[in-house]
Amino acid sequence: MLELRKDIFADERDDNLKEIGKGTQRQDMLGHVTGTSTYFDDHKLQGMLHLKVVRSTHPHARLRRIDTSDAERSAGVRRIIRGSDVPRNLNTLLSLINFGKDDEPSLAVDKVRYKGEPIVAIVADSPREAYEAMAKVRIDYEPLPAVFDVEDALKPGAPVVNETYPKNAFIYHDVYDHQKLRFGDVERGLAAADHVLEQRYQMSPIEHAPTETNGSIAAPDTNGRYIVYTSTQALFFSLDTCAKILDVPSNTFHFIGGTVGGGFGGKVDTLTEPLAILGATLTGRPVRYVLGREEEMQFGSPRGAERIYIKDGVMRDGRIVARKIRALFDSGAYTRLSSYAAVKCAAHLPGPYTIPNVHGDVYCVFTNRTPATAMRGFGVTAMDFAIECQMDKLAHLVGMDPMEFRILNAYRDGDMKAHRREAKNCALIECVQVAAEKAKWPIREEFKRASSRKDGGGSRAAISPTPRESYAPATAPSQQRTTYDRAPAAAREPPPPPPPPPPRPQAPSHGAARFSSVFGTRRR
Amino acid sequence: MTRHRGRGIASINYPIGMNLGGDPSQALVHSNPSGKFTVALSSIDLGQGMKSVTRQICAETLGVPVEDVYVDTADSDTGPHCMGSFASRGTHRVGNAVMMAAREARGVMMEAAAEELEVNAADLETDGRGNIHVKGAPHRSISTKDVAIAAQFKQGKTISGRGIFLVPLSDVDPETGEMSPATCYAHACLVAEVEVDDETGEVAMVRMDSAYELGRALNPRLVEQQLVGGAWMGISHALYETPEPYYPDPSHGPRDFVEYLMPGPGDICPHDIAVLERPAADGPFGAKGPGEMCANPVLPAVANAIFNAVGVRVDELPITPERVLRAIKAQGGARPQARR
Amino acid sequence: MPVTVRTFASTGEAAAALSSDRGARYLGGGTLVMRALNEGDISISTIVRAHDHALTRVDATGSRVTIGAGVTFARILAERDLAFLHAAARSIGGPAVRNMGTVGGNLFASNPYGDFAVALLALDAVVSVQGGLGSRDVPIEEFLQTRERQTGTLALAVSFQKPASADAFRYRKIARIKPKGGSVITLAAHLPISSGRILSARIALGSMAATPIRARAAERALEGRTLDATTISAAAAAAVEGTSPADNALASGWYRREIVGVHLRRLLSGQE
Amino acid sequence: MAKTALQFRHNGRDVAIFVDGGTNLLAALRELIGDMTPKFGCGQGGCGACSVLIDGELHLSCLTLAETVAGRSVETLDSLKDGPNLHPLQRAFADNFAAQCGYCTPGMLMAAKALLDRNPQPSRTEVIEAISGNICRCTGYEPIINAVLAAASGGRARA
Repeated sequence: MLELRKDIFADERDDNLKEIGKGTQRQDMLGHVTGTSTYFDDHKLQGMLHLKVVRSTHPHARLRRIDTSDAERSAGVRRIIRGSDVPRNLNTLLSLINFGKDDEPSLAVDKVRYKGEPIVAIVADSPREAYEAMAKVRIDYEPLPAVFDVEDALKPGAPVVNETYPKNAFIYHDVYDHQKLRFGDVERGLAAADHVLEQRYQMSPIEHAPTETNGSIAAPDTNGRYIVYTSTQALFFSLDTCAKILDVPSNTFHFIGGTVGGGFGGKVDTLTEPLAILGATLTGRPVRYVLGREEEMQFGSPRGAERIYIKDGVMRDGRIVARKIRALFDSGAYTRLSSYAAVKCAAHLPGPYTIPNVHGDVYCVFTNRTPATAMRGFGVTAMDFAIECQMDKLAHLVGMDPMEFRILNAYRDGDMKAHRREAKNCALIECVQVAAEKAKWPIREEFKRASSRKDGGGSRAAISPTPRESYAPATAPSQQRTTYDRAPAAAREPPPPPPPPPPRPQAPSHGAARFSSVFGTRRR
Repeated sequence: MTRHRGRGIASINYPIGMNLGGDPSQALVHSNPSGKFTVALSSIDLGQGMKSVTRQICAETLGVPVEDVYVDTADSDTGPHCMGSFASRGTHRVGNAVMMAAREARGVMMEAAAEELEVNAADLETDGRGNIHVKGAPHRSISTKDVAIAAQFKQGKTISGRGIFLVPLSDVDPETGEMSPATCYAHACLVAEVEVDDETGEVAMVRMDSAYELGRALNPRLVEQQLVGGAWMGISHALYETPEPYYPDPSHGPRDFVEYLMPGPGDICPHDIAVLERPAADGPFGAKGPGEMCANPVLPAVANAIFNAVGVRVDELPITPERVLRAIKAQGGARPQARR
Repeated sequence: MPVTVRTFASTGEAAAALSSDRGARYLGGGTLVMRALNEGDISISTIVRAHDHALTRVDATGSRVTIGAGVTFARILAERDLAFLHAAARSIGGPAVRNMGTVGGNLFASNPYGDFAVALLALDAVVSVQGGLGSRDVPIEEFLQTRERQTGTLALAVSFQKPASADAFRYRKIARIKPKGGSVITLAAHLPISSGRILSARIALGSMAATPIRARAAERALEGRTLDATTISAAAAAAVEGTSPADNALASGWYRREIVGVHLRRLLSGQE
Repeated sequence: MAKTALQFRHNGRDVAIFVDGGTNLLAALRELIGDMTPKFGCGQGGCGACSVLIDGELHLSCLTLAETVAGRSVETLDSLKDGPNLHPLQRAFADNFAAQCGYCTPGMLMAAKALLDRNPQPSRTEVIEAISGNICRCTGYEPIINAVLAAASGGRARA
């Protein structure tokens, strides 16, 4: 049951609209209920071949030898694809926005870093023939010690998961093994608090489990182009990733998608398209590569696990005065998108509350498990779990009603957020009030009268003096601000001197500043 | 007495968009000669309702009925660039791009109509039913179909528009984390009521009450879909889901939908939802994005409700019967807290 | 190579085909064999089927019940004479799986599947099997413990004494997901009562070992006693004895050991 | 091994195809007959996206050996509509916004049809039981349950 509370914030809206605000039927509903909505796998092409992938049986191992000679002779096999067949067999998704280093092969060559990592692709006339050929691929593994716990992975002497990041942590700003958030003096805040509460939270990995598994069909088109039907939830992201990996101009591909059987973040990774296209290139035939359900569950990237430590200082009257958070994102064996989530998470601290001293360290850690990726609520869901469990404990600690405790600490218009942007357009207090009303949860009159539009700003707009840490970075990129958020001029520190130009990275076929049709060129 | 009821709450906010990567989306809108409009996107509809919500945005902006607009998604040859469907950016980013494109197309349409009606375009208005007429003189009117025919066959005008919404990339200060991660925030508060079996650790959902603030509910039925389905996913994350049941030990990963646990139709509970609308300055008609945040308050609200029911804190997800039972045993039995 | 499908008119021929071909598997409802094929199990090269009416016969009119191995769970749910088995049949899959899955197939379904076999174990069922050398009857306990070696044999039917009253047979599947979920623990109890006392109690447990097992200590605690609170407590306390539950995706062995007594107590005392 | 000839009724029409040994009905319907309404979701019998009616009974086409339907009648979602008119279940699913990504919808509708064909006035519990073999990841099931109940009551009420 959904009720629209038009009475709240009515003065900020014009509700005199014709189409907006109506519960109009979905454009795709007729297709859905008649089964005529067309998903990527609903394209029936003549002479279609089937691609299956031989996956690592070890979480961490050196590949001594890969023998595909028997598989090549197996009935119905059109082509065996090895890492050496992939034009640029090293990629990271966010290289398209110049974030992070290429660290993941399409097909493993010398080492596997998680159980299920693709090693050999087989293109055959039928799925059955592909399976038969898979059984004939012989791989000689030299098992290596594996690491599965994020804190173990950060310890000196831990097995190196991913040689691109030898300390098992993503490198931020070319300097740090984590993303920092520094706002005020958290140690002083904790020292002054009436109570200090430190807790540990652990979020599980989560599988997206869309009813349609990841997949794509690639087919040669006229004029040397390829048509690609895909389940991607980011069409140009996938297209450009394929252009990079296959080392061809992006207009080689005509990607068609758009009607997808659920994604929830699990269809951003471009898991199947590069190999499907490569298969079509090497055989001249349409090639279909669809993950099975067990493959999807175990080797399709999940939402990564997060381990979070929160240490809060709270006063007897319920005001939180300091919040210190250390979060470790389990990225699995490769970066994919976890590096980004960690930054987004840092910006989300300390949750929707105004706390004068906030300290955050967010790590993206490599372990020998299936690489993690985006999922609904990316970088935020686990942190919200931790923060809101912590809020309940703090309310209990100071003997306050948990609703009133949240209203007391909620951010209001004009407050300064820990990532140094002014809060505006806030509505947390009103949500708490309406939820209390709906649930018949009694809150006191003064909390019923609180408003996101009152009592913010002023001293709450200040950035408390923030001690600088001893470590000086080698480079510090200049700030680029948007028109949407502004930092108060007083809080701005003088810009650091321009950084020296970064060394030119090795790039076999593209320049260091590779042109991407999606994202253009930009300095890293 | 082995089953105890408890209530817990959580309140959250959620950032819209991904400014940290630069965040552009484009849209093209054009009319065919019968005055029907096509929106060309490369954006993806993975069930969230992208096609439907951008269709309403386009119709509202053009001033035509929603039936006169069709949204075509995700063809890289015809749809202009979009970053993709993630980060709750669809409604906000793509919606803005469509609005901009529709505004430009509307400008051409009004010019063409003005030429036909021999008035100034500024004196015209749309009636939202497929007609354009002179303000204050509804009888001086022309249908959008006739305008489109005139534009195409007589005036030589393209009734079309281009739209882009770009949030420039925000850099991040390495020392302080100063950044502009998003352009607006959605909000929510949720109350969960659970029943906990203190002999088995099983947790059953009893009901949920919630308030979500989304800027504007562009289509309340689509919003309801997101919030109801998203809260179900929140229950699922809170109590059931994991591809690594013994994390960080990677063994015993599920292989099928029997082993990968998600609540079935018999595990759901009544959910009463209120939607608040505090428009975002830069959102299309003030809208933010409801798609991702809806699950988030459920997880901690359920955990807090379990504490209220039996007095144990389970700080590890998912909150399996085993974890609840271990905590109850470690505590020496259930300790129900004050009823709320 | 595509799979070869061989269809026979009699179970004898089918059994011969099965025992002579290591790559042959018998196709019942398809929930095991077709799934294996879909997932790329290339050890299956031949599918064997039989159109023998004996396989789909249900004889439940007398005191001894015989159910053909090819009888589906939907069919059991349609048989009024088998009402005592309806809870067990309904606990298998969703409606489509119950329309397809068979009693015989369930005997071969490994954890977390195979709940119907737990009910049959509590009923002391006998499994009629046909191997290369002819047919014979195998007690279900022995059958389950040796089933890994039975893939070449064809199950024909199961038979057992019908419980004397509706109350004498109880079944419960503990699942995380409702109404269709995999087994955390499956319990079945057959409690024949004579002059107010339990005689020949049978308690069967699923998911408490590699295959369904009998809880013999719990059976002993019930034997010869009236079903009162003291007896139930004693049986519940003994439920875990002799079990060796494993960790899997649905629950850990620790958890199963902790709760098996709770659920047995609830089952025996008729609690929700 | 040669292909096997297979004849059956597909949505009221006789069809004849040649299948490889081991082909499942889902693949036969989609690849050989071109009926794309049943969907592949798992191939394991766990999601119900491929659900069809065989002689009026709900079956999982991915677990059905194609040649076992010889001479039988197979109905898919493609048969539900009567010309341009939606079936009451289709109408109720639309009215209740019971689909988001739409991928589970064909199987859900067939499961719901199997229920209503036998039990035109089901209780909520019976509806839940009837769709319990079908996974939906988007809707949280509530709108689907409401849709089936609405179709059962002739679309009169949102139960």
